[in-house]
Amino acid sequence: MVDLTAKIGALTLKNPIMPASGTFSEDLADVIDMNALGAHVTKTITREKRGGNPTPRVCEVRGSMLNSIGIPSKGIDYFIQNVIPFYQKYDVPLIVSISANNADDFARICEEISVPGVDAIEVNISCPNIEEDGKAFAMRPSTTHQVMTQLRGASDLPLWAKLSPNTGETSEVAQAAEDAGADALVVANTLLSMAIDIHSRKPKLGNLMGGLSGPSLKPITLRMAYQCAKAVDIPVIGCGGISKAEDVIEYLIAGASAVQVGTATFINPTAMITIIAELEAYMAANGMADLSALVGSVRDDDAADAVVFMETAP
Amino acid sequence: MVDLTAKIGALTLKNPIMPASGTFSEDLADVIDMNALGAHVTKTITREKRGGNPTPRVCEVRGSMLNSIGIPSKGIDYFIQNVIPFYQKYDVPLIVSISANNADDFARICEEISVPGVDAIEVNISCPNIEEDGKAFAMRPSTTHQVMTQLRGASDLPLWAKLSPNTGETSEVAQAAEDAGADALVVANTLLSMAIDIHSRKPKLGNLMGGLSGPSLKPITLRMAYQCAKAVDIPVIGCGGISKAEDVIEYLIAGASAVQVGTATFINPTAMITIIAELEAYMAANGMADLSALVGSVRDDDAADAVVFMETAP
Amino acid sequence: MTQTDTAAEVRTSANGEAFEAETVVKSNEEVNGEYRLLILDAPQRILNCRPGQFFHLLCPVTTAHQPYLRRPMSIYGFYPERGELHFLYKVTGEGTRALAELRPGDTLNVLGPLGHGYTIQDDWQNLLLVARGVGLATLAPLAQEARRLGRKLTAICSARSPEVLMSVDLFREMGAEVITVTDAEGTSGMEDIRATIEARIAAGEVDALYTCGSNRMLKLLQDIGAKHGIPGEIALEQQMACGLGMCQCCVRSFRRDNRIVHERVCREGPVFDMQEAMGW
Amino acid sequence: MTQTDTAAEVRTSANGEAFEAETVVKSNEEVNGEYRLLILDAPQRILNCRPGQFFHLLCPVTTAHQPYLRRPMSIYGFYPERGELHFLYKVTGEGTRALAELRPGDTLNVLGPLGHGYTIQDDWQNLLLVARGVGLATLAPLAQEARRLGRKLTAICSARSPEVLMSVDLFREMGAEVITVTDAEGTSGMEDIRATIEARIAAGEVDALYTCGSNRMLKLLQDIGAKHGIPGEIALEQQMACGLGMCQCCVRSFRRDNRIVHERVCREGPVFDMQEAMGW
Ligand SMILES: Cc1cc2nc3c(=O)[nH]c(=O)nc-3n(C[C@H](O)[C@H](O)[C@H](O)COP(=O)(O)OP(=O)(O)OC[C@H]3O[C@@H](n4cnc5c(N)ncnc54)[C@H](O)[C@@H]3O)c2cc1C
Ligand SMILES: Cc1cc2nc3c(=O)[nH]c(=O)nc-3n(C[C@H](O)[C@H](O)[C@H](O)COP(=O)(O)OP(=O)(O)OC[C@H]3O[C@@H](n4cnc5c(N)ncnc54)[C@H](O)[C@@H]3O)c2cc1C
Ligand SMILES: Cc1cc2nc3c(=O)[nH]c(=O)nc-3n(C[C@H](O)[C@H](O)[C@H](O)COP(=O)(O)O)c2cc1C
Ligand SMILES: Cc1cc2nc3c(=O)[nH]c(=O)nc-3n(C[C@H](O)[C@H](O)[C@H](O)COP(=O)(O)O)c2cc1C
Ligand code: FES
Ligand code: FES
Repeated sequence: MVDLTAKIGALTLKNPIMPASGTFSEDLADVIDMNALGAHVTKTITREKRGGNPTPRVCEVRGSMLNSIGIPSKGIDYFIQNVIPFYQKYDVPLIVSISANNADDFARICEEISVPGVDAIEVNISCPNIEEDGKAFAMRPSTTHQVMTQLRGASDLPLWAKLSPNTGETSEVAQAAEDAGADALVVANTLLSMAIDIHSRKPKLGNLMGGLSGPSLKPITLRMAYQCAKAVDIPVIGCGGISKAEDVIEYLIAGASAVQVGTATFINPTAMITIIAELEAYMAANGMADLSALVGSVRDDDAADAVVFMETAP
Repeated sequence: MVDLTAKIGALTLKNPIMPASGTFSEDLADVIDMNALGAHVTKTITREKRGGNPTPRVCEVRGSMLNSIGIPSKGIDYFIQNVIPFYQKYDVPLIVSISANNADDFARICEEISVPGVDAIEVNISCPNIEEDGKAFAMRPSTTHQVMTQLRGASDLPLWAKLSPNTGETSEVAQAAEDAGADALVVANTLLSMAIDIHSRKPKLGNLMGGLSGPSLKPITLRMAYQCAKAVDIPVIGCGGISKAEDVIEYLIAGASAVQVGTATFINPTAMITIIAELEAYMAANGMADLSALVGSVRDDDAADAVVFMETAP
Repeated sequence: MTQTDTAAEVRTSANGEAFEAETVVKSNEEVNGEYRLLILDAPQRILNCRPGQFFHLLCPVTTAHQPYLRRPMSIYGFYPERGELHFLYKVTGEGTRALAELRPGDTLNVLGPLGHGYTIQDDWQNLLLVARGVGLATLAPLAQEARRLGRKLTAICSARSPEVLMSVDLFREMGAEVITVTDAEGTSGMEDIRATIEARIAAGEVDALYTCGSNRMLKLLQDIGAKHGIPGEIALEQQMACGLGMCQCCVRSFRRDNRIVHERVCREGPVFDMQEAMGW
Repeated sequence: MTQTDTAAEVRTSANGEAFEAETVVKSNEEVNGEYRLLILDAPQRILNCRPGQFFHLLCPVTTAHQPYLRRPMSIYGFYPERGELHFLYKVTGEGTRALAELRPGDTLNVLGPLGHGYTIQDDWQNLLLVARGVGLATLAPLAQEARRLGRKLTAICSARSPEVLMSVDLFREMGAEVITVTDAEGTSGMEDIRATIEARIAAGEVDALYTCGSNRMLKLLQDIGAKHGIPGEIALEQQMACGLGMCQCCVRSFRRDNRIVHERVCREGPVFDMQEAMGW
């Protein structure tokens, strides 16, 4: 029997597969067994009600998508009254993603959302849509450290910091989050991008720019997950472009302790269920007892001429 | 008749299509008419001889590729004696890409390569493979400004600064390059990425990490080209994920004055020739006399609810 | 407004069940010019549909066409008895061009049935619909439902020219009275349609109005409905990613209780109260 | 070394012309287990090939398989008289799995012919090749060329078992003497092959050695060649992006004039001097 259990700090997940914030909601219960997931991660909320960005909010690019949903939010009260109870039906940890436009508001919602039924808080310091031109807290080590310190003071729940691929300082930002008390890192959010309709000459997103997600993002966020796992001692949760069990295994080998699946659920709502089954089958077939057989096992010591050659002569 | 002429500062190109550095060489003359191109851009060279990175130097990711070729270089003397004369056969401007590991060496090669037969110098301050962990000059406005100032003093030829998508400060880096005297910006180089073979658990590139190029890169570098065109007054040359005329038109609308085609030439060596013909046909069909009908014409003023609906009722 | 509020309440609750299912293409023939009729061999569990609902189709990937997101398509017909699911679609871009390449025997992954369809209230005996182009796909199952419930249906079918009129026979088979209007004959203008509808209203022959899609038609029917106190429903479109209500990309604006609210076309819609819908 | 230097000089110059061309699949049948023979209807201009050259194939994209880069494949046969180009390939990963889905009538975009093939010097009357697996694909056209030039060829064909031996008939048809060795019979070990070859050398029946691919075979033939002063050539493989010499990804190391040099497999190769090639 394969043990799929993943430990993220004090939290134990039945398996390392969970949804990515903003690509999951109660509605998925129409299609899959919600109890099968390692965790439930909700769409980022803000304290106040918000409308979100103008439409069109998504568009397709080759083999991937852009979104500029923004953070439409019914506010924290609605969330506590309606959403948390829904998830309490399930035997699955609930991770609530929060955001705000400044550190004080951030700390406030962090404190207010620390209620029974919430098992960890994911801190979306990386959403490229809120702050102008994609400059979010997660762009710099200093702003990351400042906001995470304040959040750490506001809640006793585990705090997961969600990083951004828009920064040029991935390792430094990761260390700043760890130093300020983050319990885990989610690596990463979407990457600021753009597409233009050549016929209308309008940007394909109502918000001009948006975040790239899906398979195109994987090589970038995998690199970040690897860098972060090298840079910090807290668990790294890989996120970006995962659509099959092989992708999960790649992130685990790179050093991630668990992963989040986002856009793939739009393409196949049953993707996470399939991935869990295939991951288990892969581990069983390869005689792996638990995830420790995979996590961080990348053979990065020998950077040698390691090309694979076909079998040609005896 | 459509006029495809593109002006990049003092230089006039017969059309806006040119190869990207490192994806083009004399060898392509076996397949296409080299005289058809808007410019010839050579692989980055260094002063001294260099060996390049360990193999495997490329790998495939979904719908795109990674490379960690590095800058194998036969040195500047070989280049001046053998390569420049080859390109002088053609009636096409020659753009030579150069690099170095520090500003002094950079200035030295810049001066030494300013010889007859060279029409402009592309300054590769963005290659993620040379400097450790991808921290190249182009990562920060300050280092960009410093090296570009020194290069400006070293040559009278037009200088094109090639930016990096690994920075979180695209507009600021662009402005630093302009301020230091760059004549044009090439936007952009490859994005630091990684892939792991889950069977061997080795990184798929001998160099551990490498640069993402191809269609996956387009939404990112298009966003950067747009940001740069807004931020500076010098011409922007778009580069990243272009494989068809529609991609070129998208970059031109975003504000690019010309474009470079890289990885697409590996997939279809005749890609640039096809693109030139299709661009001309598109402009003719849409009654466009010259590129000014396209360049910078993005309708970014109205970010309204602009979704396109199908024709359903009268 | 009570009726709509209740409807909205029902709408936001879980829709029952939707399935990701593999189907097999039975046929995929051109109907006329740019339209195609796709007939799928589908498992029973996905054929419990309502008129106005839709499926989210995972279009095939080929060397020529590489769509990524699913594409929403209204149910043109569902036949549990013969295990068939029908779509009528217009070949537009990457996704529908890839759909057009499907051959009998190929498989197609579909997600559905999704969304909330048209309602026919007990006291709506005389139904009138206006459809054009792929709007016919959305409205066709309403005719079937009207017959099942024994209601009278008038279908105003519009097209560029008489030759490209679609689904007229289908509506007639379902016992509907069909009025055809075309651009070529100069009978499809808004004022012509208004005159036709208002004549029927005057004769007491319209209890509810149905349409889908276009802004101009929405404005016309809103105006007629408000003036004569006749309720109606419209199916709307919007770009979709998930189709299930998760991503919130597909919102549109509605006027309700003097406020403007956003609802998800995939979840609270695609069919909405005609008077609440806002033009765009 | 003069011979090799000259060869290298020729190699680095432009190879004449290569073409990006659309071909049509005539057949794509399984040969045995994991190997397939792909026969293309190809335009004349790309059929001016040399044994040991290769093509760079743009594999099709499907819902199941989405290769991006081209895949290099040795020319297994080229027949200008009937306009055919043959490839023998092993189904390995994304690209070759996509190739395996090609049906007669499908098109395939190919780039080539590329690289420098095997040479047969005037005084090489008795040729000996050792091949296994897809190595047969690379070496087969050498048999044809040997017959054209009236040279004697011995082919040592190796395989797991007698049932999966390939191309034996093809070599015999070309007038080659074929020696089969297999793992199952215990005759394919390195020392067995050494004994066979050295017996022929002793009989004065070997002027040149040819092989491709594996490190173990390279070492064996290098050793035999050095000991007996017999020249030879080996075709090498390496990951390729452009296939034309532009990207410099496909380099391998060679020992030449006591220095280690890097050469591009796609351009200076894929066939190299046996003694210069370095193991890996
Ligand atoms: C609920 C609903 C039901 C529909 N029913 C039908 C139908 O029965 N028959 C039919 O022909 N069409 C129908 N449409 C429209 C259909 O979804 C689009 O024509 C189709 O998505 C176009 O895809 P494409 O790749 O060919 O075009 P592209 O323009 O290449 O599509 C690019 C992107 O825009 C989206 N898009 C483009 N047009 C529309 C649109 N009008 N509505 C929503 N998204 C769009 C696509 O889904 C895709 O994500 C319906 C739309 C909705 C929302
Ligand atoms: C000059 C040359 C001639 C060849 N001739 C033949 C032949 O006649 N028949 C045959 O079956 N195979 C031949 N090969 C090997 C063939 O190119 C690979 O088997 C094939 O590329 C594998 O692709 P894939 O997508 O199925 O495998 P994957 O493992 O999915 O490929 C992933 C990537 O690695 C590359 N790659 C994998 N294996 C090799 C390899 N051995 N050599 C070079 N690149 C590789 C692929 O091209 C691709 O870019 C030849 C290789 C070279 C360099
Ligand atoms: C439609 C959409 C909405 C998203 N909303 C949020 C959000 O509210 N908060 C957040 O932290 N990330 C959000 N994300 C980012 C995802 O959580 C995830 O980081 C990203 O999509 C990369 O993963 P993927 O490639 O698997 O989708 C959103 C992504 C998409 C596609
Ligand atoms: C194999 C390879 C080698 C490259 N070498 C260089 C180089 O030497 N100098 C440079 O400035 N860019 C180099 N690049 C980057 C390209 O010039 C280009 O910026 C990038 O590939 C994005 O464009 P594309 O998506 O069209 O390929 C290289 C790219 C590839 C794929
Ligand atoms: S399409 Fe995702 S919420 Fe409607
Ligand atoms: S494959 Fe590009 S140089 Fe050989």
